[in-house]
Amino acid sequence: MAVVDYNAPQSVQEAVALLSGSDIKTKVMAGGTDLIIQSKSQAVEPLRVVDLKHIAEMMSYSLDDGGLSLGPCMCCAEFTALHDVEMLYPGLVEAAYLIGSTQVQGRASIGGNLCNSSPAADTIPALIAIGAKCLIVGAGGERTVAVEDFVTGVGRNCMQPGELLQRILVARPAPGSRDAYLRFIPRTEMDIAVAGAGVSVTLDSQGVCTAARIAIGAVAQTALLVASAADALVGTKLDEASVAKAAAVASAAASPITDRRGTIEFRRHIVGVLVKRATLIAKERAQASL
Amino acid sequence: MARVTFSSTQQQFTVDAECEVDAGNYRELIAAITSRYPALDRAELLQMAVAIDGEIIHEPLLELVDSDSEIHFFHFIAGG
Amino acid sequence: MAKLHITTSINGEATEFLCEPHETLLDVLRNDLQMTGTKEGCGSGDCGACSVTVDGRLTCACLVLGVEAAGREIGTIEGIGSSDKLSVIQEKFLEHAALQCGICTPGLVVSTQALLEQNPNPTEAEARYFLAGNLCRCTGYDKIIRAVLDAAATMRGAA
Amino acid sequence: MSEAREFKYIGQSTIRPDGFDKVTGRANYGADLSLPGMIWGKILRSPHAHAIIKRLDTSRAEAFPGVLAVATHSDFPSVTDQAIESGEGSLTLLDLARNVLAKDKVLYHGHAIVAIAAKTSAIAEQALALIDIEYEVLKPVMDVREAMAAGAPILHPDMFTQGLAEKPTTASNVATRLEYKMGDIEAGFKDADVVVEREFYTPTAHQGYIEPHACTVRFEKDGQSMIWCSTQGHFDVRASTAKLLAMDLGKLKVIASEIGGGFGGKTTVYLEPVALILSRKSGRPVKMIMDRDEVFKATGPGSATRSWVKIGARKDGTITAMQGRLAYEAGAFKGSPVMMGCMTAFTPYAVSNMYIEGFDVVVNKAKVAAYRAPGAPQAEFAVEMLVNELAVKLDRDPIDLRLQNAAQEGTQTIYGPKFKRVGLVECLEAARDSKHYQQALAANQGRGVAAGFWFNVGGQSSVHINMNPDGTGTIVEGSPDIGGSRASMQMMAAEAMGIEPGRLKPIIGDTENVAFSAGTGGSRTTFATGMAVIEAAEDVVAQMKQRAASMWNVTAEQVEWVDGVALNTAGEDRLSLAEICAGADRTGGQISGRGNINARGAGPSFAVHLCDVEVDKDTGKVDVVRYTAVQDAGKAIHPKYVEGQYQGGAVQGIGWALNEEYIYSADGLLENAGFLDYRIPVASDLPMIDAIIVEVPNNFHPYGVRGVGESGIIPPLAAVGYAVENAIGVPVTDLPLSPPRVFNLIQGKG
Repeated sequence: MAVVDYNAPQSVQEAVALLSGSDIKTKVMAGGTDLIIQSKSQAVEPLRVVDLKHIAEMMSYSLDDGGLSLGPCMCCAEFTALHDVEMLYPGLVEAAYLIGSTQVQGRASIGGNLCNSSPAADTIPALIAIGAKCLIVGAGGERTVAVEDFVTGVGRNCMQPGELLQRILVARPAPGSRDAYLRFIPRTEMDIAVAGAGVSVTLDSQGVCTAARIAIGAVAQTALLVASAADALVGTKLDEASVAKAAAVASAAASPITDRRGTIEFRRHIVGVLVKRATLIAKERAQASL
Repeated sequence: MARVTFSSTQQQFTVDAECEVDAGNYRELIAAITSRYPALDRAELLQMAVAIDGEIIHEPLLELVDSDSEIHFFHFIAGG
Repeated sequence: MAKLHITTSINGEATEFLCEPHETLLDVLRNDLQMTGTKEGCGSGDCGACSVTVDGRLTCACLVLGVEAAGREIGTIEGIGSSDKLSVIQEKFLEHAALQCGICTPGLVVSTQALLEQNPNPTEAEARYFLAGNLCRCTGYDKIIRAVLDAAATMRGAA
Repeated sequence: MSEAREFKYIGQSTIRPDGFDKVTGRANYGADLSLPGMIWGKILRSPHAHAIIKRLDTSRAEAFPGVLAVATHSDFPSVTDQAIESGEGSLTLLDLARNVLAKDKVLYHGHAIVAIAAKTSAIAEQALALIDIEYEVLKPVMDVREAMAAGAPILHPDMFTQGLAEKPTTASNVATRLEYKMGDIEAGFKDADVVVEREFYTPTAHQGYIEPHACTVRFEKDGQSMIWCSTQGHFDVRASTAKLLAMDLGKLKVIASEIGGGFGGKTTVYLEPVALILSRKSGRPVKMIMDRDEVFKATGPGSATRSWVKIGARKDGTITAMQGRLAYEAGAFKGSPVMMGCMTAFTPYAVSNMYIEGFDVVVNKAKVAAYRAPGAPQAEFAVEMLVNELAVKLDRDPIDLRLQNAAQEGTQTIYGPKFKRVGLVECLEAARDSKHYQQALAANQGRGVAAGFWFNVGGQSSVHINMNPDGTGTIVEGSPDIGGSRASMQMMAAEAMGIEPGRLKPIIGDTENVAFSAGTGGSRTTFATGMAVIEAAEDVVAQMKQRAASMWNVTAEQVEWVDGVALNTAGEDRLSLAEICAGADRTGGQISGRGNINARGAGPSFAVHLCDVEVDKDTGKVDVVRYTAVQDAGKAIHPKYVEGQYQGGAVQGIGWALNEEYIYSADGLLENAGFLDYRIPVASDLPMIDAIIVEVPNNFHPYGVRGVGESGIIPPLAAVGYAVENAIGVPVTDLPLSPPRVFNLIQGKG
């Protein structure tokens, strides 16, 4: 793909119109950190780009009693500096902070990470763990899809040609409910996740877990919501045994591949370790929020 | 007499590990050992580095050799 | 392919250039504007040698299309320090011998400036994580981190 | 030299003379030169690891609009199989030509086949897709074991093993077998009470310089051809390119750009001859820049190795025997650094009985290039791991055991000469006495100690110093400055002349304005080029004294030179260097000093490193928590840049030990040709690296210098490796110690 046509619409309507009505392959660009590299690696096929960063609502956020409404193209560097968001969704902020380097975070966005739909994307398990939803807009109108249903395969998602991601929506967590995200990489920075785990837990005033969500990344074709792992936590005080059980269930749910970043056995093991550790971090945060 | 020690690879051609030769300079030394050990390739010898009295010399052609010098042959060492 | 006419600002100076849609900001800076202080080490955002700022935000010029510069404020190494006076960061890099071959240095200077604007008093760990996207193969980072922390202290003292 | 010598400038940390350009982005590197009318060259590379090129048709690409030239192997004049010198010793011209552009057969993933020059690099890349090639894909050979096995696919049907007692009759992937021996190895083991032995593996690792290979060239029929490129040795680029293209040396000027890292990997040519062919055919200047994936696929890695080592010692700690067998991958063409592996492996130890054999083995990977102390890190890794094990078996402190057996002045080396004064003992003592070594380890931590030996080389360096009428001067040297060596040259010349370093500007001359100089490599520049600089500076001083003498009508012997001023010992007269320069036109013309030497007496530099790691036993992840690099500099000219060499070498070695490796598919395709998955250390991976400079002067250098560039990468492999072994309590044999490998070791699945 070689970029032959660049468009910078000012409104969502204009963007939607641009997405249909061209014979040339058309792609939406947010931060461009994946798209530009992909376009360099296969230089031949022509590509038309629709840059969403000139649309104000794509770049903004709001946080109120209803929760977080995030413009998908806001860059991670801006997002991770939002202290009000970090108070409520520390795990999602952690995930956004882990995407690439400071430089990459200056461009890359959560929406881009989501729409690129890599199995190893850091923000996807974090979004699933907090029950985030995607507001999708197209010529036919709007629809809302849970993040766990958004991604359908390696590099694939449920959006139809002509559709784009308009908003990422997350309910406001109640006191006693908090999230955490951890990933494993060989170095301390600059790697793609070997495995990742997003966890959110809700504790009552007695410290009993009343609800939980566990999502794992880089261990299957898509990030997985592992309800059975979360079930192992509900009703417990997140003691060692129940956390270990959740980790074991999550490991068993993983169906990783062997590649240059890890083996099946190693990934399966690591994801369990991450679930355990992320659960304990989420627990501590949830306690502190009560 | 200067004492010459051959590298292990050279010993496959000389059988001897060492020999003593009468030479005033490196050129004479090469002439002496190639006449004693015809299997040793003169051209290859001239391309080798040598240590004369412990000092590594990459281009030894004009070197003087003392009567009590110790001479070791080895391959050219480069670096990174 | 028609070239696009782009109007932008580079280091505070109004600049115009022509570029093809596929060219990156790095291509434009280096090949069209002859601003070769911004270096290319990988072309994929993995090394940080092409660190620049776009509207004040640190990024890799290889991850930005040239056309995206339109209407933006671009900051490059050429905008830091003058021939009369180096910036404190540049001086500290020299004083601490924080460079050997120097190919990563322009990117590190740009990134360090971004770091210290955002966080004037970074810990060693904060500096190391912020700069993790700027690869250096020569120094082992020790002297770079010392230069960054010393520059921060000097700038705090001077402010 | 006298050890008590007082220096005025040497030993201070001055600001490097090229520093301003480097921190402002003004310094021009390999990719930074553009010429009017310039076009862009790109290379088509093999998608296979091992294949015969059955058909090659470039006609569609040639016809593509904007394409101005196409080059293939057939554009080389017929090259003969003669040896030429490069950083790695000898590579034959034919192999070099076949590496630069493949002939008939591709031997590794990324092997260059066709080059195209076009108006833009985008057009060149589009045209590459129009080249029609038919391959007969062959089974690749990816490891020395496979390559040496009976019935292995043969890379070169005309290659027969050299160094065997009997001349072989069948072709082999083993290019050379060699051996070194001393004493009686069997008797040595008979004398031993304790014997340790193990097999080790080190992976293919890349130098990882941040600047990709790049050049801009212009071919001129009148014999004024020019190459601007990033190289460690522009005279070597000239020699190789001129030979490949059958040109006279005098008709090819090579200008060394600033160089963005090399570590040995920029001691040979890849692009330059190809670009010159494209320029010749197109009549236009040509620029070529490798993409990062091309750098990883087709340039320089260091050899992957398999080694077996066995060491015997008496109960009292005396090592009685050291034996080894090393097999090094050369890549697609013969010429691994296995010889230097054999020569360095046991050399830190004074042991009577040694035997080592080495095998230089071709495999379907990129031809290896020199990599910082080529061959030594892999061999010494194996030995140092076992010396640590021996210390445990003998219940001895590992530094103490090394001190007992350390090589020192008079020790006979396995490769020939006896050591002159060397500083291993001093380095071991400094490590033992360091705060680091006294510090206790915490839970899940381990400590490793390792020593490293590298020869260091001398060789040819040429320098002249041109004085200006105002007393400033230019030092013109021929050694590309890869890590701040111009600062050292400036200081050494200033010391010899007795003037402020800032009065002298060091520059790297091109191949036409300075005489031949060997490349920057082998830790030779500060030593050898430094000697040439001192000789040139002393030549300037001698001329200054002569001029002053002629003005005073005395003899030069009656003139003393003190701090840059000529003093008449027969009277009160004094003339400063600036005054003599100002009057040079009236005393015989301008003053220029010369130092063209073939330096000998390079002093080995020993290094000793300490490493503490912490292992996350749930994940296998290793963090280096404390690191100390001790090394003998002889004399540190610019201490901060000397420390920088130690720290940089240590971190490069840490990367090699922990996460760096080439990862290949089953078909022999490189899967991690980028900085994303070829994981060199990043800033957040590391602690500060403590550097301790030991100074045991090298008496062959006027100021006592030993080269320091290379030894620092040798100890980290075992210092890190043994620290991990110490932390997890399981023997370590294979690098890198990436999380999955360490986790498997902990789980007993190593």
